[in-house]
Amino acid sequence: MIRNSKGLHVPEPGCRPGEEPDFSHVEVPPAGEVVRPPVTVSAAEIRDHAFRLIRVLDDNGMACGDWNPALSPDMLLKGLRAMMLTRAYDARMVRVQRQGKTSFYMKCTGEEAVAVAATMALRHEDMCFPTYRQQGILLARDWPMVDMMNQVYSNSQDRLKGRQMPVFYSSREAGFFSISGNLGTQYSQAVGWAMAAAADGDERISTAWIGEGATAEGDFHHALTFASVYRAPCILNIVNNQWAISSFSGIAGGEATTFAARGLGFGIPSLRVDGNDFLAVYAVTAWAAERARTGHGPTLIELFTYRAEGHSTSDDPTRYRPSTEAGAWPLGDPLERLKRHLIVAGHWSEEQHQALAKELDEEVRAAGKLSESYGTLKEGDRWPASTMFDDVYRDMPAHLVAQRRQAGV
Amino acid sequence: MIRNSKGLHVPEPGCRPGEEPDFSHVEVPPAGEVVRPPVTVSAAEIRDHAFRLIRVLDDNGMACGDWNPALSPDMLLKGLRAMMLTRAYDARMVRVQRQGKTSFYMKCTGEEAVAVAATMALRHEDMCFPTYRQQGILLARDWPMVDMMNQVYSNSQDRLKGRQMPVFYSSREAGFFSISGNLGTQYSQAVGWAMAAAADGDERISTAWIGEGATAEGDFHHALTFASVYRAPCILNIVNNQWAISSFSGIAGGEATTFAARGLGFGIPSLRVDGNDFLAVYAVTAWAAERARTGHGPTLIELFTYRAEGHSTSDDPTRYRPSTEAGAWPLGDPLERLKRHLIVAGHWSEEQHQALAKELDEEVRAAGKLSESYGTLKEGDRWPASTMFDDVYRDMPAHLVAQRRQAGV
Amino acid sequence: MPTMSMIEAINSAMDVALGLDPDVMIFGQDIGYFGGVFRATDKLQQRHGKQRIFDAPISEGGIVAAAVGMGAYGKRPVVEIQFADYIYPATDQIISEAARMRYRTGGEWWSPITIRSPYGGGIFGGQTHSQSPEGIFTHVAGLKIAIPSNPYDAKGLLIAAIEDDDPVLFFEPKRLYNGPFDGHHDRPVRNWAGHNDAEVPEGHYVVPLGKARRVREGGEVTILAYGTMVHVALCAAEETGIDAEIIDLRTLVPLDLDSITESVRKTGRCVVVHEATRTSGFGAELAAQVQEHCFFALEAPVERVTGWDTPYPHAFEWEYFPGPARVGEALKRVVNI
Amino acid sequence: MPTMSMIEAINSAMDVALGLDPDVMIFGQDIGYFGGVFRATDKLQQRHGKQRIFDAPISEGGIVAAAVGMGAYGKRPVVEIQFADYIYPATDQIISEAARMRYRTGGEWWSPITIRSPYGGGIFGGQTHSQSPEGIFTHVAGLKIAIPSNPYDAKGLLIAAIEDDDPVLFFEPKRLYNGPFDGHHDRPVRNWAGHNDAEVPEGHYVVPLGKARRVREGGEVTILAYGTMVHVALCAAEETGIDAEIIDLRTLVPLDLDSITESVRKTGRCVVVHEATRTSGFGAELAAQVQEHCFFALEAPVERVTGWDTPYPHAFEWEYFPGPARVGEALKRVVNI
Ligand SMILES: Cc1ncc(C[n+]2csc(CCOP(=O)(O)OP(=O)(O)O)c2C)c(N)n1
Ligand SMILES: Cc1ncc(C[n+]2csc(CCOP(=O)(O)OP(=O)(O)O)c2C)c(N)n1
Ligand SMILES: [Mg+2]
Ligand SMILES: [Mg+2]
Repeated sequence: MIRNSKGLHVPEPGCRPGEEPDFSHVEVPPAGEVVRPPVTVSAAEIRDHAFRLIRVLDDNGMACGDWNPALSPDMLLKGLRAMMLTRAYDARMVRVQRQGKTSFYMKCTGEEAVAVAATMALRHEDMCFPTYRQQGILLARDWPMVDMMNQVYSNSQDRLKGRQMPVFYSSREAGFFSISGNLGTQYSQAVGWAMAAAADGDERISTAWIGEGATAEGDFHHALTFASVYRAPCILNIVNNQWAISSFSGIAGGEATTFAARGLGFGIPSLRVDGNDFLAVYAVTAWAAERARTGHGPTLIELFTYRAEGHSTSDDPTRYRPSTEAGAWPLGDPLERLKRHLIVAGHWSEEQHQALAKELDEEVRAAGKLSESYGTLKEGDRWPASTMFDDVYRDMPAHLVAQRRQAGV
Repeated sequence: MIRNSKGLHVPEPGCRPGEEPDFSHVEVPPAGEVVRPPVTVSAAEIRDHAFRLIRVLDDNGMACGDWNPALSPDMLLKGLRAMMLTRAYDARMVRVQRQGKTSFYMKCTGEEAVAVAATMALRHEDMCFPTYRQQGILLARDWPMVDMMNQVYSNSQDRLKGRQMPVFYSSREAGFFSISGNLGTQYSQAVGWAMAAAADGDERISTAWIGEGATAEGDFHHALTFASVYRAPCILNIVNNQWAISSFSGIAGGEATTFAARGLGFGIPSLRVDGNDFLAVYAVTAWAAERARTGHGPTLIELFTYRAEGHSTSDDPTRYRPSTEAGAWPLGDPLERLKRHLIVAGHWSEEQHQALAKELDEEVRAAGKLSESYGTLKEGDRWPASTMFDDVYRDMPAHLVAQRRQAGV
Repeated sequence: MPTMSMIEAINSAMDVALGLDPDVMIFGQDIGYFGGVFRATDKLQQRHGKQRIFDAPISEGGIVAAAVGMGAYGKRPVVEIQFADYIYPATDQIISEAARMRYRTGGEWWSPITIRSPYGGGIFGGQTHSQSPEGIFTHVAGLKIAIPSNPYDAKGLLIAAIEDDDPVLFFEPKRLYNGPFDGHHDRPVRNWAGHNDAEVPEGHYVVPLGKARRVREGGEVTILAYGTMVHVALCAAEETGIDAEIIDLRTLVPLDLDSITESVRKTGRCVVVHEATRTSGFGAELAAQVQEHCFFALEAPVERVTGWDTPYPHAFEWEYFPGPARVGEALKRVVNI
Repeated sequence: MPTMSMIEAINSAMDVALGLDPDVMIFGQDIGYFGGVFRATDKLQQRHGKQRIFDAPISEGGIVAAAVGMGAYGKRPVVEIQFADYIYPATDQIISEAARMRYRTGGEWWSPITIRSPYGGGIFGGQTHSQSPEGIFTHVAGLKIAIPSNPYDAKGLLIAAIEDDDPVLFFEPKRLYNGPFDGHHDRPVRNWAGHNDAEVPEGHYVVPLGKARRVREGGEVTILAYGTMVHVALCAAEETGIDAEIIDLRTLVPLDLDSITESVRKTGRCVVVHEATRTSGFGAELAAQVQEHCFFALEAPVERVTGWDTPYPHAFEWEYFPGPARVGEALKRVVNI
């Protein structure tokens, strides 16, 4: 029993630098244990799901239970490839950032399934409202990597015209909504998008992602409220990677309950899923998408995962957590787990895997070279400076014309 | 099963003007049915309470079940008196507003127990963060009615110096925090107050009230998040009177679930209570106060009640709901129910009740006359106009000195 | 031509927009069945259906966010913030999102949304039903701000705002909803009947954003005003007998600088009037620009007549409100330099 | 006396405040164990305990609300908004609550809170890590706004802000945290060592709110600046050889009008410099006041050199930033009129 009458309770993570990593509080239930209800289920009937953990892949790489989406080897390989590509892409972009070719970068290492598996369970025309850590969506939708790099470099081919910080991609064609620097804002916008789709009788749905840290913003609450009131056809993902820069998930309110539980208060069916399990993420997304598309409204999904690297290139995680923590994380690595599943199922081999890795590295290197030929933040071509006055409004008003003239650009 | 793939779902109340009032969706469980757990209970153990309805007084005026607070006749009479006084006060203030003596007024008719019973279950030094519909707190704490009237009149004795709209009281002495025109802001402030108290090892707790409509604001979410993270010693009340001006509670997200359920997502024990049952409101508040005071953190309480009159003097409820709705409301009137209980228990009689009503009317009339002698909004004394430049800052800066001079006041 | 009050003109603008463009969607607190606390959307839900005009939760941030999302989908949302004083919870979605969407996406997405909100004092609304926050939003690149002073402009500007592909904040001077108001609060209330600018076409027309209107010609001094203050300025000019030229800005961003400088170069004097608090109000920008562009024509400093730098005090509404007496004094000071 | 960088001076101010006043409580995102993303609170939790300085959820609105509540309790909270660009979710609590608490309660309650936030560009932060939103808050009666330009002032002003019984927004020019910066981004980075204003006493002292500082004496033109722009202005004066008098405002509200008017009356010319977007930035208020108070002394219009009216573009940081070249041109224009 905790008494705080003699003090303010301030949550602390289990361990700090210099200490042994401690995940003893993390329960890892066996795969296949949680039942898959029909998509017509009411929120009240599956309240418990918010406190369970949906897992399909077990420790031996076997797919278990009724959430198993029974994907074709092709689909599995496509997923593996997209996750590997994401990781290879991240690796290169951090390297070029360290070389000073751009200002900033953010990896999603260890969380690749969260974006890739979900995207594959959606239709291409469904709309995504991501955060900065779902670059996997673009890669899973076969969006040209070189276009992403152009954005990171703010170069002459950057479709965002050099205006956004690296990784704040936007692609209307890929159904990937403009990433905002302001945490949480996309979540309630995604619900608005879904409301519009519903009003039009449009079959498309929207999907949003938010970090567990950012769930503390008001926008998160607005999103759940509007989604619940208007039964908006959307999927609301919470990526619980347990860290928000230096703050562990307890500071976001994860000590007393799960993040999936946030949905219970709104009568929104809420699932908690092993975010490093490609099959499980695919399965819950497909379930939620079917619900939304058939008029049963929103679903909230907590993806339990772990941010295996630093928050961004600006930060050094060893200042606030043991450097060995990532290794101790019990839910493993999404790439390794899917790879193993494919091998166990006889669709894949270590050799093929090595060959693919090499091929992807090559692909990334080639894209990188091409993109750099369009310029980097520090060198080479970029948009003409005069364009910085464009797009503030659809038509440039007189005062901006005057300012552009004054700028002499 | 509802399909919204062919349209946007927009909640509608069961009936509109001209139709028969319909409360068939309201379940009225028998009194005494819900168990009273120990205050050390964890949120997880009582999730179900968020969907029940704690009731003590049954239809015959008997107090039932283990939530019965077994109050002394003195306490019950004090409560009855405070509720009656609140109603008499409201009646007069609406009358004087209609006479043009002030600009605006808001009644709490039918919801008196929400404020009065809760206040009586708190200690006098506990801090209240109310909305505009808990005038009962001040009256239950024996705060001079004439002081409240002075505020409503913005007269020369108004401690708020004529600056606030009517009913936006504030009283540090009475532990009644300044009411804000901006809905919801007090909720998260109350949690901050409780955090400060906890940090000081102070035994005092804070209590906040919010309307079900205003729970949609981000502040509500911030309050629950901070209360959960820091286990703040506070009581978070949601007054679900089913209406927010013209919008029924479905527009606030009350269609799919209860408002008490909002707390589940934060691991905060959440109770739902018959808000027109003085004994039940007292009991749950006392339970939550003990929890908070003994270091077990926050409690969320939904008080299920009904706004029996218009939103304020600016509004005509017959434009959006049947005028007979109030009469059909199944949970009755808090005054009548407590009165009946007292009579049934042999502590009270119809004659005594009439006499008290008369006495209170007299008291209100006398206070009204005294207050009016200090001025009303339209006539008589008020603060000197020069004081409108005071209190913007602790010390008046030069630019305000200059503006006051320019104003010639 | 029919005569409309300002509230009727605003209602008519939305009615027309809903009728012409199936992508227009309207939502806000109490605006559906009930028709809005000021009746701006009266009967529109009954006429255009619940799917296109409906009540929203009490969540200004959520309302604007939903509008941004709908805008991204391809809708043209019009939302109401019940009082301008309650716009602050939506600040982040307005400033960080709606205003910057087109820019940050290189023109790939934008926010064709209109945010309507009653603003200003004069109805004993105290400090939370009287504010004029327009100045804050004029600082934000990417937003347009329109403020009508009469029924004709209200309808034409609101249709222009709805049809505009950029986010527009449309502040409605609530004191003008039912009649013109010159600041003489102690005189009988007037309604719009018989007022020139209350003749409002039934159908579609626009008053373009970015064009001011000279509402009074004069040679001695230029008064820059918008919303309620246009009427106050007119009254002050009449009462002082000063030959003031009055420009109703109608749009603060983009600003019709040409109309302003042309007038000030002619009169050599300028008084700026607004109800918002003084420091860093839009009057500061106007004064700064007038002296930047007309310095050598100016014979007196640009004066500002504004609300005081205090919250709007309930009982001292009329001491706070910059009425015709204060404007008149400023005019006299300025022309006598 | 020890030499401190600005970030160390800010850390020291909080250290001193925590040490002297048990009611000081500090919270914000990542400011506890980690010591803040800019290290402003480095080691303070270790020194003063988790109950007094701790991490907060990512909820700027909740952070300020909690501070308001703690202030009502009797605490003296100091909160960090990780970047000024992220202050908007807290707008309502700042404007409607903290700023108005004393007024609306007739002095019964107030908000003795300090809101610290890194602001301004120059670190390739793009449009959401570079903003200068101070102008918006100068429009709000009840708030004070302080912005230091050097380590000495940073510590003294921050202690003054914490000890002040009114809510103070304390914007920290992040580009100055580790060294002075004159806008020549292509020259080697400097640190504070050896700078006069980097000599900072270890203990308690205050730089009073509301007092500007003349950082350069001159006779030809007055430059009004604050934060990073003080260094840019100094550089522009040196490079152009123009005999400029430079006033570091230090506090925008309350404003030290006397220092401003005294200088402008002497020089007859004035240039205002800030990094924020131009329209309705605080420069507008300064220009408006200067022409109001010094009209007959002015020989040229007050010029404003500011960020453009666009979001802060990542790749065009240096085209956006009002560097010494642009300030220098304005100086030349103004003195040649
Ligand atoms: C409104 C706002 N506040 C603060 C920040 C600064 N910030 C950027 S990322 C971050 C942590 C986010 O953590 P989480 O939501 O868990 O996402 P993750 O980084 O783990 O993917 C913070 C505090 C911001 N970008 N926006
Ligand atoms: C931020 C904000 N938005 C809107 C309003 C306008 N408003 C005042 S009361 C009200 C309805 C509140 O309903 P509820 O919270 O249920 O409280 P009740 O009136 O039923 O007690 C609204 C929309 C406001 N005061 N503040
Ligand atoms: Mg995270
Ligand atoms: Mg209500």
